Amino acid sequence: MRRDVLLFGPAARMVGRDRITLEARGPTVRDVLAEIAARHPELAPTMGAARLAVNHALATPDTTIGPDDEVALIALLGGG
Amino acid sequence: MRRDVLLFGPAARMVGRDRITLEARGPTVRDVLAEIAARHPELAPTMGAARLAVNHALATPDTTIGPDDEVALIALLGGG
Amino acid sequence: MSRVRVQIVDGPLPREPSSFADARSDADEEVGSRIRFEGIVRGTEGGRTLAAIEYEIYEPMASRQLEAIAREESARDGVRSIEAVHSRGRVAVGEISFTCEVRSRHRAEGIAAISAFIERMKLDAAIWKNPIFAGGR
Amino acid sequence: MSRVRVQIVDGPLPREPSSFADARSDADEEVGSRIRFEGIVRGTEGGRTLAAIEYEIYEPMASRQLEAIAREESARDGVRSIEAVHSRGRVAVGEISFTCEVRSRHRAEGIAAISAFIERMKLDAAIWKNPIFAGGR
Repeated sequence: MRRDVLLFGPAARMVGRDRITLEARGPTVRDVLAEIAARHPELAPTMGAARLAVNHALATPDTTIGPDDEVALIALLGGG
Repeated sequence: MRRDVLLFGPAARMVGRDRITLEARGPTVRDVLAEIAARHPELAPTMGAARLAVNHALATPDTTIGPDDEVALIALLGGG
Repeated sequence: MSRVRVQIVDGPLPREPSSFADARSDADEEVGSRIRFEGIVRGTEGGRTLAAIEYEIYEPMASRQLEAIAREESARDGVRSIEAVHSRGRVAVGEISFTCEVRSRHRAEGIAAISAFIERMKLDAAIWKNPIFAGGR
Repeated sequence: MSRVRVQIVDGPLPREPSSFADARSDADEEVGSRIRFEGIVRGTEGGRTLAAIEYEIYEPMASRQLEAIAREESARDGVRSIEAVHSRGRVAVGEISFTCEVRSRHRAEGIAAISAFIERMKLDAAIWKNPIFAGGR
């Protein structure tokens, strides 16, 4: 299934876009994170601590993502 | 030698005066603290942590107090 | 009993005491300690001269996270209120991008709550810094 | 480079930001953190209802001590300024009796300095509290 993943801050600058589209091997957060790392080696240094937000909440690796869910990469935060 | 010792806050309330006069056995801070404890049993619970200021500076037990030095009991502090 | 308020505001923040308490007297007689933290944009980042930071905020996720953290930290014994405000968009060097104010019975729980709030925000909240260097990015 | 200011003031303190920095922008570009602590007179002491606290201060000893502590704590790496003000005389319940403000590069050293300043003041400074209970002492 093709999905959009929103990017912010340094990750968006590294990729040069604020949204990427990709086809993951499975429906879980873990699958999507693996696909992001595979497709975007420029993000590799940040993927170790990266998480996904699904519908505006941090999701665990086993969370299954539905077809209409909003997905965002949560990495390289900098509040404060 | 007779000396005045200034009292403040709870210690002054316990004794009922803001100045006591006493004759210590020797000239050191230790001697004066011992004499305060002996003469004013109402201060006994506070004397364990009590110190003396000599001329507005905290003094060690071995400090010798001169005849014109200003002496104050520093106990039961409550700043802040 | 503790109160919580979280706000995202466009641009730099004013330097003002909390709106929970008026200027001279705290209406809550249990409050013995007020602690306010202000985060300010520094003039350099990694050795380069900054003009500003542009804060990018993913809403409503960020507000929900800050509210949840504030609610959890305000459950500490003695904490009476937590108020946090974060800038969105451009904040110039020297200006305030974040404030957090904690009112509590004693100082110790206030310091613990404000420290934990800030650490958790930096770790989890969907807020990003985009540095704008002097003379263009 | 760090600046220090200590003041003893009659009666309750106003709730105002430090005079080291103007309202909106910090002139020192190294400052990323401002922390302000306000100590407020609580409404009860040992279970009894308070009307006020009368602070007794032994001068110039107390000012000298606060200045020495501020100078020592401001020597911490990253600390840019420490400003402390303490009330003398009567401060009613809900009013501010003490403020301390620390400006620093990062939050961590600011929190360490403000905590250490307050702890050392409480341990050593020649300042005493005389509680004034509601309906006379």
